Amino acid sequence: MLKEIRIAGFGGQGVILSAHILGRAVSIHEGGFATMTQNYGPEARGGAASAALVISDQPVLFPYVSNPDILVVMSQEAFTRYTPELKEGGVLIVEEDLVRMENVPQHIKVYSIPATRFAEELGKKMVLNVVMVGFFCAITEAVSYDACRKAVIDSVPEKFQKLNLDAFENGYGFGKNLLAKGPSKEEDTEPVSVLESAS
Amino acid sequence: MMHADPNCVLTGTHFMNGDAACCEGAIAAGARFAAGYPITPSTEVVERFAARVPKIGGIFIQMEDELAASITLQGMVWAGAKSFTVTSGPGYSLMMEHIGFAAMTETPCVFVNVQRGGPSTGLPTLPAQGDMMQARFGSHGDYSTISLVPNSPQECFSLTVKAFNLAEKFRVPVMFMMDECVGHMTEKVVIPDAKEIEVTPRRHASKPPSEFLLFEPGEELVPEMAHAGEGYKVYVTGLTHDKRGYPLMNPASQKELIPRLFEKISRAADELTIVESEGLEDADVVVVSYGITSRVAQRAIEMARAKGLKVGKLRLICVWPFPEKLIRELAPKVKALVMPELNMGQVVIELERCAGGQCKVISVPHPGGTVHKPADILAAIERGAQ
Amino acid sequence: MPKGSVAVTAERCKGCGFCVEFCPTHVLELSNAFNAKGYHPPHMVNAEKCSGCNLCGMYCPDFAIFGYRFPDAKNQKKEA
Amino acid sequence: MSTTADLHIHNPVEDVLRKERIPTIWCPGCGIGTTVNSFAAALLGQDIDLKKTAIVSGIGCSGRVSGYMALDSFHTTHGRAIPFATGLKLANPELNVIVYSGDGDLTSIGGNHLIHAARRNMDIMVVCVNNMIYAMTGGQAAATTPGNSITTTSPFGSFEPEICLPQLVDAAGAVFVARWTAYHVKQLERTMAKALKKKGFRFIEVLTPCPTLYQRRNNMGDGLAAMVDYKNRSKIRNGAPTYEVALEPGGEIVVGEFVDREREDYLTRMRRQLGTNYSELPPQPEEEEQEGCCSSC
Repeated sequence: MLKEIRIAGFGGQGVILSAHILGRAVSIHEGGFATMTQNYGPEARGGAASAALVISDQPVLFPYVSNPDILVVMSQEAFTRYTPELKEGGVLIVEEDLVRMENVPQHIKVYSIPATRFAEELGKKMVLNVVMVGFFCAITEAVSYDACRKAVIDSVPEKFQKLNLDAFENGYGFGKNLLAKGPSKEEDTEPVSVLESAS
Repeated sequence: MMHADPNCVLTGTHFMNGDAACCEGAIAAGARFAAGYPITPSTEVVERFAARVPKIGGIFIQMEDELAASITLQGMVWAGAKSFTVTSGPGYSLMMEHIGFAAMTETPCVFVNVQRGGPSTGLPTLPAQGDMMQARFGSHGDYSTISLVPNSPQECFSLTVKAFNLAEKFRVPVMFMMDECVGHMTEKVVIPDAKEIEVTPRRHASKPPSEFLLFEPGEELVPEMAHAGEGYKVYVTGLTHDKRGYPLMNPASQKELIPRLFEKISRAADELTIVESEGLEDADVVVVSYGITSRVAQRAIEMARAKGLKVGKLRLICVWPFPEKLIRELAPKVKALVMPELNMGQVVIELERCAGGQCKVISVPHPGGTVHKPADILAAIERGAQ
Repeated sequence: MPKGSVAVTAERCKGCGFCVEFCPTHVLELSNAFNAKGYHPPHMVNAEKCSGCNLCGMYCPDFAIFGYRFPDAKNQKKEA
Repeated sequence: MSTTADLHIHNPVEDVLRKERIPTIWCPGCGIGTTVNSFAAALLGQDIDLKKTAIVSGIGCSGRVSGYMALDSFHTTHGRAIPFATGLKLANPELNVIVYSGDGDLTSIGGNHLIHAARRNMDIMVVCVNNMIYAMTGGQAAATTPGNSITTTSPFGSFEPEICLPQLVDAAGAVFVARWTAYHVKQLERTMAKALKKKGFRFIEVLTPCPTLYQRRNNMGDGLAAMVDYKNRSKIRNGAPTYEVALEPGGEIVVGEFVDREREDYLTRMRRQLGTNYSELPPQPEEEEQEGCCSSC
């Protein structure tokens, strides 16, 4: 089973690291296969950043993602640029404070989280990417909780481990609650109610 | 045969990109010295090396340009070290003269080229395979070297080790032809136990200085090497030289030296036919590819097989020397050879030559910046099968 | 009695004249003889003035001449 | 006259020459060989392990010096002797590394390396034989060619100002900078001896005659005439500020030891900066076990 994932935002949000954590979770802690690539602009900070992750139970041949199954957007620019590429029936995960959603395609599922605000509440804005990883893990179930948690642990410096695990749990918990509250997310027909609450 | 130093090998399972894996491969192979100059998309290799080697007794020096880097590394080698440099596109062009110097002076070393789109500054952050002919023929004069092409971060590790080993075995500069996609791609990389990593030691002088000739062809036509500071009074020059290493510039000494530099490689053709193949026995069409393109080709092959076509795969891991014998044997048995490359058709020229008109040869060129669409390769396979 | 002398390897000489010009005691002159390459190597014309200082050797770009001091009488006896 | 064989003496310079390679390729009246005498005397007069001494050249007439010396000899590519020497030094700090090359090689095509090796204070000694012309390629204008000179590529007289090498390497950070001419054989020997013992980037410029390709076209006589000219025009000014030592055509040739200062060399500074991050591991036994993996990937 092959899944194509794109995570996009702006430089400095930890976009690449979040994809790294997910890829690591799949390929090392779950024994699957993951290939991560990234795009960069010439800017060191503030430019568009995007990582693509292909995960599978088979070796990944084609490294790039053009029509993702799952898209995570953490900036308006990323939303505008990549949402049209999302597969029909795909999952869109949104940083709700940073993205104002307009012209959302039909037949996709949308889940939003105020990841940056959660991160700020934890005391470090920079862990928003790990909040997002937790949320991603809960919503998509593309990666198991255990594998993801382990990957968070070995991707961050030891002194920031607790902070990052808190961030992960935060995002994960929010995601699980959202799934429990909302109507069934398995149907690939209408934009779900979460969208309305988000927009 | 020796083994890697367990104190320096990062044995374990990692999620790392090709550039990082290449660095780890170099360290596992025994490289403790490197000289480089920053250039996208190769710099991560030496950035990591700069962080890793001081703790294991090594030095990375960032030189003032690629001309300097590509000769500094050879000074390191003649002082007894294993050394390499890493570059991309424009930097590779600047290093050409010293690839020739390494070939002429039989300096074992590795040049890593993380290929990006060109010519000129081209596409710094996007992949291509446009330097393949340059890897073979880029320096002036006539020489023969070895080029390895990895298609995954895992191979960026294992083939870098092999690149160093071949460099020592044949005393040639080995070209390690990565590309931006492989270099920046992050995947699982398993680094084995140091005991499982074979490392070829230097062919060091076995005779005392009084009896030793620095360029006397030894076993397998490869001379033994003595280093500066060992009392051998070595004489190394880029001029055509005699067995002592002394300049001797006449047709006879040229004839004695240059053909040997070719022959030490060509006589090992079987050993250097390093390929990955599948389904060649009954194939109508064989897709010949290398590097990142081979992964896309694999997908196209699977699509073609699903349509009932008999398609074989031939992936060149060692592109230079070209596996001539293999192609000569294969060509009469198939309808077509299909070769996708991230260039406008470079290695396919050699493929065509070796196929010798025995079958169709279909080039699937691509200017780079991304990889082929599998459908484009599939279309070529279908054309070949007709 | 001169304190030293010079030795010339005539075949290396290219006849530049540095040794002649800069010999502090003007011991040398280029000879009329040719070496195999057609140069005139130096020879001593004032041998008694030679101090064996080897300045000629220091100047010679072709390692074709050098000066040396005679060992003194005592040392000569010892060697014998 | 006693024979030298009787006296068991020989030309001392031969102790450091590859005798079988003499005669040299240099023209009659060329000064490069003269500088080699000073260099040989300096080497032999010191407590220096010649087995641990490597000499590196680039391309050109002076680039052949490395190949005449019975040391570890490296005749590299045009302009790149300094980076090659850098590699030797880094991978084996025990080596005494000397770069011996020409002006065109070291200062034009290799000018960038000269600047940066001085800046790094790489522990190598550089002898720049300056004959003010590209000689081996047939007498083309160099960065060091005095203004108005006729060369094959400036047939109407050159109109580029010449570079002042001591000032350049001083500014770049060399710890020892000197200039002599081929006439100053003894002074050059002493300066070379001093430089051989010093740590850091040391630079010695030596002006030498090029009768065939420079002087002939400029009606300047033969090699000897140039040597006499050096003798007449030179003025020894040890410690002179290097901005005052530019060579003017026909003017005074300021010679001497201009710069002699202390500055941490590259490797010393590297070790200090790296502190405990640097360790020179002894060769490890192959049997040793290594556990686990690191998470720093």
